[in-house]
Amino acid sequence: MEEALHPLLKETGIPLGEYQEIVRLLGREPNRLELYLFKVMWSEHCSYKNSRPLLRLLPRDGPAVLQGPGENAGVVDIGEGWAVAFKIESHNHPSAVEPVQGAATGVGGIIRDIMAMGARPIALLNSLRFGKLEDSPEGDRTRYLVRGVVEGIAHYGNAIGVPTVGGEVYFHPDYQDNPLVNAMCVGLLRVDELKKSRASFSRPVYYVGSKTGRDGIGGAAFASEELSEESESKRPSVQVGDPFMGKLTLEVTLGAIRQDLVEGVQDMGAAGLTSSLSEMAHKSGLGLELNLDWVPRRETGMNSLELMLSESQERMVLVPHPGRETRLEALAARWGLDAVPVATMIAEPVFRIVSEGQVVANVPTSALADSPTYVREGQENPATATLRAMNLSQLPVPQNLEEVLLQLLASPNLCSRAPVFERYDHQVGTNTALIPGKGDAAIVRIKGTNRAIAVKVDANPRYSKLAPRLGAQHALAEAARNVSVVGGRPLAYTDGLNCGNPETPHGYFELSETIHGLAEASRALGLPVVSGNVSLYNEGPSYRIPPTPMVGVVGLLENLEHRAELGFQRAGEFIVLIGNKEGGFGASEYLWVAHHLEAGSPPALDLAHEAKTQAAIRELIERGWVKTAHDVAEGGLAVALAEMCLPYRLGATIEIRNPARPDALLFGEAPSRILFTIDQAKLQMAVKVLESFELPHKILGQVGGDKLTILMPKERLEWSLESLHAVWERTLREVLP
Amino acid sequence: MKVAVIQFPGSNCDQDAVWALQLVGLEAELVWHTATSLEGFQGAILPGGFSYGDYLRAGALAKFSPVMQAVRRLAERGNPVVGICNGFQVLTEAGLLPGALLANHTLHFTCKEVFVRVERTNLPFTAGYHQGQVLKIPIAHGEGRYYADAQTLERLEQNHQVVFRYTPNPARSTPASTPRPAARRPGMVWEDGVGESSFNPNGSLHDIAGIVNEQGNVLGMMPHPERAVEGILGSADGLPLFASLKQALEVMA
Amino acid sequence: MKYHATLLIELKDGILDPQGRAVEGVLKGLQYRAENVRVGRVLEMELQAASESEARATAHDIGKALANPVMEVFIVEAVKPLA
Amino acid sequence: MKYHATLLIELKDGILDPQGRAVEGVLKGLQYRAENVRVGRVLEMELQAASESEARATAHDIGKALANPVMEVFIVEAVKPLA
Ligand SMILES: Nc1ncnc2c1ncn2[C@@H]1O[C@H](COP(=O)(O)OP(=O)(O)O)[C@@H](O)[C@H]1O
Ligand SMILES: [Mg+2]
Repeated sequence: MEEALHPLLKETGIPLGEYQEIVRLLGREPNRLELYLFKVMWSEHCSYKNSRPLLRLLPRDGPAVLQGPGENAGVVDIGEGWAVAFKIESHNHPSAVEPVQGAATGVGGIIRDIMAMGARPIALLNSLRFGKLEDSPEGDRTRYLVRGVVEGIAHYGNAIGVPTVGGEVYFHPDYQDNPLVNAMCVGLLRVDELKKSRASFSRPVYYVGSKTGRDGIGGAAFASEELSEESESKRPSVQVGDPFMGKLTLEVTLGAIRQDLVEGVQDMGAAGLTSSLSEMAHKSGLGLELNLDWVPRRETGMNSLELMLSESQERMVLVPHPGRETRLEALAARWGLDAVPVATMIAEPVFRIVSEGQVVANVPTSALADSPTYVREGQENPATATLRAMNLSQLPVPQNLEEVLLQLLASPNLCSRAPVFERYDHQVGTNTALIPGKGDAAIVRIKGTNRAIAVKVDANPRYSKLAPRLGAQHALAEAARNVSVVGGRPLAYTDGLNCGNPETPHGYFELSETIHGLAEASRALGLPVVSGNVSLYNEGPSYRIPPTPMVGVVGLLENLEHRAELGFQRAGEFIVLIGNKEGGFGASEYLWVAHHLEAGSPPALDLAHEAKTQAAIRELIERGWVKTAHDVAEGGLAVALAEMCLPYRLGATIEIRNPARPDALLFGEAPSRILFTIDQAKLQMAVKVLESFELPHKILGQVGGDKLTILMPKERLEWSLESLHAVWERTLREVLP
Repeated sequence: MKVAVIQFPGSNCDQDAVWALQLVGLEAELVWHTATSLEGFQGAILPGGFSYGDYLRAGALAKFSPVMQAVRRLAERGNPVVGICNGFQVLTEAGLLPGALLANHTLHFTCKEVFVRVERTNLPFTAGYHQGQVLKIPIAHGEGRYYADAQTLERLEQNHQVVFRYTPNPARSTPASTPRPAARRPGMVWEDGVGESSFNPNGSLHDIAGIVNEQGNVLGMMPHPERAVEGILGSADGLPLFASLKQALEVMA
Repeated sequence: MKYHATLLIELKDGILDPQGRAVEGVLKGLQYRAENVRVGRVLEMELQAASESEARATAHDIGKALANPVMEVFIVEAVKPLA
Repeated sequence: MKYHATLLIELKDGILDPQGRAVEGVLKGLQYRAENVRVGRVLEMELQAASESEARATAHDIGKALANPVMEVFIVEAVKPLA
C-alpha cells in the first residue's frame, strides 16, 4: 500500500501528513485527479496555509468597508452611491520564467478579480523589484527582465483600455534571482451592483470566455515552489495573455451585471476550473457537478487532469438568474464569446466532476477549502541583527555635497520613472487627474461627481530587509502619506506580501514580523486591509528576497478641486517643511549610494505623529491653500526639493541654518516629513493650522529661478535644473530608450 | 444632430469620445461594428483603442467590419468623419485616407504629451483654432509613424491636407537648444532639448500628426483630442476640435 | 482536401524597418555578419479546397486581403496537401 | 560569398496564439475556409559565409539566438547564394 502510494506522493509533492489528512477527510484513498485537486487547493497560493493564522491579525473593519478580505477583491464606499473595488496580485515566478507574458497575465488576472466584484476597472498600478543594473551579466539579465516586464504590463493594460496610473520600481541585489511583479487594479461600481462568488441551488453555471488549452498547467502549484532547475522544464506551460479576449470578456461580464442577468460572478484565476468552481460552491454552502465534456477546448486530447489544472486566461464563471440564460448567451454571442453551462449547483456539498458519463472525482467542498494551517517558529537571521546594530555616527562627510545629490538622482531607485510609465497608457478613460510623475499618488476622478480617488503602492526593501516589522509600518505609512499629500483621505489598503520560504525559521520570522508590523500600523493609522495577496517561497538555495510588503492605499478626495501635485508651480510661493530637518542614515539610499553600505536601523516611526502630519497636510489642501506638496522620502530633503523643481522646471532657494551634519540635513531619511508651498497671503494661516496640530515646521525658502540653491551654515550649494534633470532622466532611459 | 461613435471589438476610447462630444453639446451614440447603416447620423468618430487587439497590424482587421461600408458612404456624402489614433489607422487601412501608419521608430508604445501645430483652419474640425496655433495634446500609440510614398506626400502638402504637425514644446525653447534647420527632409527627426527625445514621437514623415482627405471631410489624427478637453486632464486644447465639429454640423443641418 | 499554406507579409523595399535594424544591431553585437535584416510576418493556415491550385488561389486572395499595399508585399510561400 | 537567408520564428504548438485566432475569426467572417491560423515572424537577411552550408549553420545559430525558447521554435526556411 505505502509502496503503491509513493509514486503519486512524489509526483504531486504532497507531504505524507497532508495525504493522511486527505484520506481522513474523504474516508477513503483519493484517486489521482482528486489528489491533484487537493494539491492545488492546498497550495500556499490558494490556501494561505502558512499565512492565514498571521493574516488574522490585520484589522479589516472600517466605516467605509463594504467588503473585506475573502472575496475576489475588497470594496470600499466612496459616497454618492459609488464604491471602489481593489486588490493587488503577484505574478513573480511566471515573470521570472517569461517576463512579457508573465507580467501581462498578471495584469489580466487582477483585472478579472476586479470585474468579478461587478466593478469596471478604472486604474492599474504595479510594483516591481529587480536586481542589479550595473554593467555585468547580472545587469544584462536585469535589463532583459525590466524590458520584458514593462512590455508585458503595457501590452495588456494598454490594449484592454485600463490606464496604468502609478506604481513603483526598485532595484536591489537581493532580487537578482527572484524579481517581483505585483499588479494592483482598482474598479468602480455602484454600491447596489456589488457581486459575489455565489450561486443558488440548481442554477446552471456558465463558462464564458477563452477556450481551455494546456496553458500554465500546474501554475498555482508552481507559484508556491522555489525556483529551481526543474522550473526550466516547466517552461512549455507558459500562459499567454490575450488582452483582446480580455476586453471582450470584460464587456460581457459587466454588461451581464448592468442588465441584471447574473446572480453570481467568479473569475478563473490560479488553478482555473478547480478553484473557481469549488470555492464558489463552498461559499454558497452547496455542491457543484461539473461536466467536463462541455468545457470549451482549444486543443484535442486533453484529459480530465489537464482540464482541471489549466490556467488558460480570459475565462469567467457567470451564474444567470432563472430565466435569463438565453439573454446571457445572446450577450456573449454579440461579443463573439463562448458562453456555455458547464456545471449545476447541487444540494450535496461535494465537488463532483463527470467526464464521458463517469464520475471522475467526488470530494466534499469543505475538504478542499479547509486546508491545514501551520504556525511555525520564526527566528531572525543573526546577520541582519548585526547589520542593523552597526554604528553609523563615524561616517565621513563627503567632500562634494553637490555631487552627492547628482549621484542620488541618478540612482536607479530615485531616478525618473518616465521611461517606464511613458510606455503605459495612463490616460485612457479620461479620468486621470494626476498622471504618473506629477504627484506622489495618482488621482482618478469619478465622472458625474466632484469626487476622485487617490491611489499609491509602496514598499521600501532596505527598510524591510533590515527591520521587517518597522519596514512594514513604513510601507503603510508612506503609501498613506503619498495619498494624503495629493489631498486624499486614506480609506483602506490592499497588501501584497512577498516573502521567503515560510518553512525556514528566517523566512517565517520575516513573514510574521511583516504582518505584525502592518497590523500595528493599520491600527494606529485607522486603516483596514480589504484585500491582498501572499507570495511566499521567493527564496532559493543561495538567496532570499527581503520581505516586501507592497501596500496599495486608496483614498478619497471629496472635492477634486482641492488637490495637490508635487512640482513647484508658482514663483514666489513659500516652501514649508512639516517635520524635522535632520534625517538618519540607517537603511538610507544615501548610505548605499555614497558609502556603499546597507546597514543601520531604518528611521524610527511614531505612528500617532504620522497620522497628525497627514491630517494636517490634508487640511491645508482641503482649504484650497496648498496646491503643491511632496513627501520627503528616500534621498532626504535635497532629493525631495530637486524632485519638486523638475516637473515645471521651476527652481528654489532654500536656507537651512542648523548645526547638524550637512549630509544628515540634506540626505538623511525620516518619516512624517512633508514639503509644501503656499502663497504669502496664506502663510500665517497655514502656520496656525500646523501649530494647532502641534507639528514641528519651518519655512525653508521660496520658489523661483532656474536653479536649486541651498544655503547652509558653511556651504552654498547650487545646481542648475538642467544638470539635475540630465542625470535624473538618464539612468532608466538607458534601460528603456 | 447625432454623431456615431463606432465601436469595434477592442475599441477602448469609445466612451471617451462620447464624453468629449457631449461636453460640447453634441448627441453621441455608440454604434456596434456589425451595423450596416449610419442612417440618422450626421457624422462619425472612429475612436482609439485596439480593434481586434491590433493583431497583425493596427487597424488591419477592423477594416473588414460591416460598418466600414456605411462609414464610407457617410464620407462620400460629405459628412464629417474623424478617426482618432486607432481610428486613423482603420481609415488608412480602409483606404479612406492615403498612406499608412507603421510601428513607431522607437519600436514601442508611447503615452505622453506632445505639441502639434494647426496647419489648416478651414475645415469642419479646425475652424475654432487659428493658423499656426500650437496645441498640447497627448498621444498613446505604438504604430503612429505616418508613411506615404513621395508622390502622395507631395500631393498632401500641395493640397494642404496635412492638418496637424508635431512641433517642439514652445515653452522649452531655451537658449541652449539649437535652432532648427529650415529645410526639412522627410523622415528626419531632431533632438529637442536636454535628455528628451525628439518632438516627433514616432518618426512620422514630414512630422505628420493628422491629415484630411482631398474633400476635407475625413480627418485622421494620432494624438487624442478627446483626452484634452478639460483642465483637470492637463489640457483643454482638444475641445475646440469638437466645438468646431458641432458648429459645422449645425451649418450643414 | 485540406492544404497547409504559408504566407509571408513583408515591408516593401525602401521602407524603414526599425525592427529589422534593431535585430541587425543585436546580431552584430553577437558578432554575426548579417546585413539588410528585415522582419515580416508569416501566417500558417489550413485551407479547405478542391485542388492545390484552388488552395493556392485562396491563399493568394487572403494575402491580398491581409497585406497593406501601401507598404507591404505578400508571397504565398508554400501550399502543400495535408496528410 | 553572400547568401540570402529566410528564417521563420513561430509559436510552439499548444501555446495560445491570440493573433492567429483573431485573424482566423476575420477570415471566417469573410467566408474563407481557413483553420488553425498561426501568426509568426519571418526574418530575411544577408549572410557573409564561405559556403552554403556555413551560411545555413549561421542562420541556424541566429534562429537559436533570436527565438524565445520558452514559447517559440524556428525554422531555417531557405538559404540561397546571392547573385
Ligand atoms: N512601475 C511603475 N508603473 C507606473 N508608474 C510608476 C512605476 N514606478 C513609478 N511610477 C510612477 O512614477 C512616479 C514616481 O515614482 P516613485 O519614485 O516610486 O515615487 P515615490 O518616491 O513617491 O515612491 C509616481 O507617479 C509613480 O506612480
Ligand atoms: Mg513615495
